[in-house]
Amino acid sequence: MIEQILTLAGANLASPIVLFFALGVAAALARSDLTVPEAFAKGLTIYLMLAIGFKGGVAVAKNGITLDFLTVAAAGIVLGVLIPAIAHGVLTRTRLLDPLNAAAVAAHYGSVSIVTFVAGTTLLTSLGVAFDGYMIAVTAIMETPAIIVGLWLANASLKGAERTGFSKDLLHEVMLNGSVVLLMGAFLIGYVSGEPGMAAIGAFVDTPFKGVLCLFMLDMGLLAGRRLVTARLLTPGLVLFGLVMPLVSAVLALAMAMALALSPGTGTLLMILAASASYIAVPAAMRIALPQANPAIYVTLSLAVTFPFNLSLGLPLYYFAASNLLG
Amino acid sequence: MIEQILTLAGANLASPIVLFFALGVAAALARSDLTVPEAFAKGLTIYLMLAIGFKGGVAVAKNGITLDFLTVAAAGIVLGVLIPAIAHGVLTRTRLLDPLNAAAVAAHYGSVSIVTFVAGTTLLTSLGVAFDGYMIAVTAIMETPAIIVGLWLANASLKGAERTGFSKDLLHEVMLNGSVVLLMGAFLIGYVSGEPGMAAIGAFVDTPFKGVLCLFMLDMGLLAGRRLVTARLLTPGLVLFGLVMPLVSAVLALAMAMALALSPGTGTLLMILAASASYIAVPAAMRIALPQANPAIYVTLSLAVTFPFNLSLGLPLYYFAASNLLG
Amino acid sequence: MIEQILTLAGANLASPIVLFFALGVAAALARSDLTVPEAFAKGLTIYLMLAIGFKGGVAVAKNGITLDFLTVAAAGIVLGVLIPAIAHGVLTRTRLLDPLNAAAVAAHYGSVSIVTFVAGTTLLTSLGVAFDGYMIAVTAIMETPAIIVGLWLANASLKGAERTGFSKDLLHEVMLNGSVVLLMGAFLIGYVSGEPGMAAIGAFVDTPFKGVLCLFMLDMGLLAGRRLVTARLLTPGLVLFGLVMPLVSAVLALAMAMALALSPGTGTLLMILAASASYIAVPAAMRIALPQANPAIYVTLSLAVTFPFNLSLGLPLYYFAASNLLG
Amino acid sequence: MTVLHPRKRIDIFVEMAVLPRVEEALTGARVTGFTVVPCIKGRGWNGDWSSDEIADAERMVMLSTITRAETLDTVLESLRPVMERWRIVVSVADVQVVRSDKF
Amino acid sequence: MTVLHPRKRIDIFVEMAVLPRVEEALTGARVTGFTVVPCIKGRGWNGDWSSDEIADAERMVMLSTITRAETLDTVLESLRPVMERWRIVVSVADVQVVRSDKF
Amino acid sequence: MTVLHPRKRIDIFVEMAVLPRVEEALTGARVTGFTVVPCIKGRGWNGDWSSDEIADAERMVMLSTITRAETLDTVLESLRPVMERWRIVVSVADVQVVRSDKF
Ligand SMILES: Nc1ncnc2c1ncn2[C@@H]1O[C@H](COP(=O)(O)O)[C@@H](O)[C@H]1O
Ligand SMILES: Nc1ncnc2c1ncn2[C@@H]1O[C@H](COP(=O)(O)O)[C@@H](O)[C@H]1O
Ligand SMILES: Nc1ncnc2c1ncn2[C@@H]1O[C@H](COP(=O)(O)O)[C@@H](O)[C@H]1O
Ligand code: NA
Ligand code: NA
Ligand code: NA
Repeated sequence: MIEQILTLAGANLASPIVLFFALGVAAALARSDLTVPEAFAKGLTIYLMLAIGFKGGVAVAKNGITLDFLTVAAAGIVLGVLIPAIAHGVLTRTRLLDPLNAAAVAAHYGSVSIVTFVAGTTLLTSLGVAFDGYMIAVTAIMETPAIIVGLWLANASLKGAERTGFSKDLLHEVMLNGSVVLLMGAFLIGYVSGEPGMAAIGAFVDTPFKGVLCLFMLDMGLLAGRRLVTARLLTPGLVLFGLVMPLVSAVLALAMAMALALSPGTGTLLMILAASASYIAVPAAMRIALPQANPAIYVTLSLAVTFPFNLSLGLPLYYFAASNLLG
Repeated sequence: MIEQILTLAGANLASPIVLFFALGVAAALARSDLTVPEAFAKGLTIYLMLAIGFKGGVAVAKNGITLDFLTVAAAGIVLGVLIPAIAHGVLTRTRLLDPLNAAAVAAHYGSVSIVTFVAGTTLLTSLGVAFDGYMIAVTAIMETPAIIVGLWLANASLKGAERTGFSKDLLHEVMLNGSVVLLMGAFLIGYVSGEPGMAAIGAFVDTPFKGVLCLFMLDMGLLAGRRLVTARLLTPGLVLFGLVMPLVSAVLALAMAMALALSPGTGTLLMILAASASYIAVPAAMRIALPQANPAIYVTLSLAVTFPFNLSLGLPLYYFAASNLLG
Repeated sequence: MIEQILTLAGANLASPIVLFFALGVAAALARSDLTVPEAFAKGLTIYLMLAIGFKGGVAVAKNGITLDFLTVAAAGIVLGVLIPAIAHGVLTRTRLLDPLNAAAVAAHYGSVSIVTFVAGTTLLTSLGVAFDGYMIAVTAIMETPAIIVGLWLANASLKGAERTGFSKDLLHEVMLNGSVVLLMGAFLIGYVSGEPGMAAIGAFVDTPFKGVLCLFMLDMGLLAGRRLVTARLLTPGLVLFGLVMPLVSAVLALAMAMALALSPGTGTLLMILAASASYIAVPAAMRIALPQANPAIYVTLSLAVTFPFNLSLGLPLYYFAASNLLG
Repeated sequence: MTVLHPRKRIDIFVEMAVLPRVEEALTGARVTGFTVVPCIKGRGWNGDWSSDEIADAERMVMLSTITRAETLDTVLESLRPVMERWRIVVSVADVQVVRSDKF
Repeated sequence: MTVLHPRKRIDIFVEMAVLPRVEEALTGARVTGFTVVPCIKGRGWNGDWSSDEIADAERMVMLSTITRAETLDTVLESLRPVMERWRIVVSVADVQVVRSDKF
Repeated sequence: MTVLHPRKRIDIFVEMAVLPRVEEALTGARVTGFTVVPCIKGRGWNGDWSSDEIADAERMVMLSTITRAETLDTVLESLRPVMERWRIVVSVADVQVVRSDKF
């Protein structure tokens, strides 16, 4: 078993995706001036979301929409509520953070990281493990509930005037977040287009996908590395939280996956979603709705601690657990 | 026949290209913050023009340059003169616009939309309909005459001092417009490189083309949608003009195609060029040469009314007409 | 023999890569407003370096690291010291430039142009000529020594206070230059990933490579052409230097290649590296360390004179010489 | 000689995400126009930020508006709620303009 | 103490497409230098514009030039034809510079 | 009425590659914050430059910092070594700010 897990981890660590991320981190730590232009990197994100959404939709079109989708989506929402509550409790009880910053961090861990999800699907594909296409829709669905929960937790510790009103504007911004719209939209388009659609644009959304992800990972590594260089506010306790919290979330998700009798592939992805922490959608929402909380804490924790952990060790671990306990 | 046209329209509307455009429009109307970075979108345009130009050149190299090319190019120029004259007449007679804005709008409809043309070739290819590679050169040729006609019409309604001098500078800017140069240049390179060139870079200019077009259409949809949100100046009469004018132009082009006995594919493309309205080259020229005219009218009409109409309903309609009356 | 060389040159000149460069130059000379957005072009550079580095690493993984690599790397470093010394001597003796600008120009010619190298590998591949994958590592290694030599030459002609201190900061910036890090990093990743890595991302790093290079060459042409338009400081003597110096460097490299008994392909690449002049890494270093030298001289010479010469005539010439005298 | 007219130029550094609130405040205060310039990095009490970030959170922009001295106080008053809640740097300078009717 | 010298800073918001005309006017008026900054959006009498647009029509840039008070009037005079025809916002501010020989 | 406090705004045009030296100088002079804006082209004694270039050599950025009058001289003194060696344009303007404690 140990052998099995080491083989898995080794294969994952030697994949170009992880290696390009490591290159980026190394370059940033060495203070090289290597940078990926921001507009180009954002273009790549859009490509990745469009492609993963479309492919998920095509996959669902093939198998038909099953009841599973609804139950897993519901499980995802439950995770999106439970995880921030747990994270907030841990962070405040241990006095690692004040209630406000704890609430902001909690929202990040309750939401999801699309790139981690994408890396997970790539790992599963390379292992030849099947998973359900609807998981990309679950990803989109899981982006927002934790934001609401996080703001609610924050309000509980704020006086009247400082509270975030759940204004229509704010809810609008959170729900119609660009990544949610693109993932869901591309998913629907993939579903409507089906196999003929795949035949038409598969050479774009599928063939170069892994390579584009490598290029993107280089940028992720650069960003994570630069955050590490300037991470004055990360106490050892917080770093520990950033490494343990994903495991806690993954175990929760595994329990749900077992209860729902999900396949190993789909179960792995639910664990990944639970374990991953947002660093795009949630920070943006927090800057607007909870400006008192400090992005130097929540972005750094999410991008420079939890993301690298999940990418390198988390993914194979989650798959190992899922493949032994599910299916 | 109705059935045939409905099948065609249905197939077109369900294509990923149209669906991603619709996604963009929907996201913009819902005021989502989804955006495609401008530098990335411009990079995609350059890719699309380089690829379509190159492919057209390679196609012509295979068949040799025929006299047809010259006659169709001449027909294109005639359309580029006739259409603005008609559009200007309609807009001023109906008092939909003052003569100046009418002239600016007329120039847009006399010129062409390269993306509409590209979407047209994609539709034809997916239907297995052949067309002549030289049409991409015709596209480049048709970009500019209407600008000159439009400025000439505007001058007719301006007093001495306000008139646009057809300075060398201005003609230079209009004729050596980036898109004209790139389309013609890539066409010539494709012509010179021929099949060996295609073997060398076909995997770049051909394989991912449709997918890149989808990503670009998402951006087009976002831009069109945002224009719709702020379209204070679009009266119902102007919207009607934006829907009917392409039909008038297409009928003109169809008549010419019949007179020249063009193939259904090539005829469809001539109709598309006639029916489409510019929103890149012509607005830039108008801002310089006719700053009194209002871009909130001419860009919005062209991008947010006529482009979506052509893309969704126009293309299949034009092909339907051409396939029944030509060849 | 003349025939052979003409066929080679003809084939090279008719390749899409050279033609798109020519299109860019022509557009710039005609003062067209065609531009490739800077962020997009920089993204393409990153793609090209990542891809060429990775492919080199995979190639080396297949053949194993040989002693050859070390000897060729050493030869490269020797060239990186010799060439600037020669260039500086020529420029100052002929009084073409003052010692300071001569030193700056010398550093550029001693360093390398990655895009010229990439164009060289593309030419060799299209001719079916094999070369060693480690040459990409040699490219990275040859980027920096000439910078140090150039600054040393400059210091020799500066008074105490004006001299560039070889501060730790400066050496750091020079050695951990983004392109060096990316080339070496991608090379190592390719080496570690080997054939399975290539199977995973070959569709990204290999298939569209030549096409992306064409698009990039269009931009290179635009930049070179724009430099030519404003090149007030390029005297005929300097232009001659920009055409002859690469030949001198190439002959030096050929002699080394003969001494080391390199294969024709690998020898050609060493000649190309010697003959090419930097226009990315070295200008940046000079602006920091030698701000008194004039970029209007050294960038223009390197980008608008030597680069086009190497691309069009140099590459086939070097290969012709190498194929006749090596292997 | 070109006659010049005194006006106020207000420069506002503000987070991209908060820009809509600032625009609303300015429109409410009846400024006739403004222009927004991107920023690439910055430093302040809350540490450093950079536009390289993958999220636009923390990214700042600079909004400039030229307005009449009479409007200045209304503008500053309507900006007050924004200034109380979000990161924002407001400065006012005296400038002169050519066309008095435009501002 | 560093001695400072009074100069004028002219900031010009102008459409990208019209920028060459402005540069020509400045060069004609013998300013010694200028720098151009991109803009991402704006609002004015003619409504809103945004750099997201696929065409560069309407996109504005901001040109800044620091010049001597003596040159100011020449600059404004040579800008007049541009100001009469195109969208452009010109403002002048008093600044101080360190190197008096540079401007 | 909003009370305004006088401050100095220093605008520095400097090559991107040299920016770290300027930031160091400012931090040494204890300014509390600054923001950097990109530039797309420029002209000066040394000719033209443009951000289209493939290398970032010669590309300039504009750094703005709002600071107290007392700090001004320290800032200019610590910028002196940079000004002696690299292309840089420094100008100082009088501005007014709302929050006196922020700068
Ligand atoms: N004195 C200043 N001058 C110019 N920009 C500033 C100044 N202080 C703050 N900023 C900008 O405002 C951002 C947020 O400021 P702060 O909240 O103090 O961290 C900084 O990152 C800078 O971009
Ligand atoms: N008062 C102002 N302050 C700053 N920028 C302005 C102002 N008025 C106009 N602008 C800019 O100039 C553009 C054109 O102005 P207008 O012609 O008034 O629509 C606007 O979209 C803004 O970018
Ligand atoms: N008077 C000026 N006003 C604004 N920017 C300037 C001025 N002089 C120089 N610059 C900027 O500084 C750069 C270098 O100036 P120079 O060293 O004089 O060539 C120029 O390319 C401009 O971007
Ligand atoms: Na999560
Ligand atoms: Na048309
Ligand atoms: Na060299």
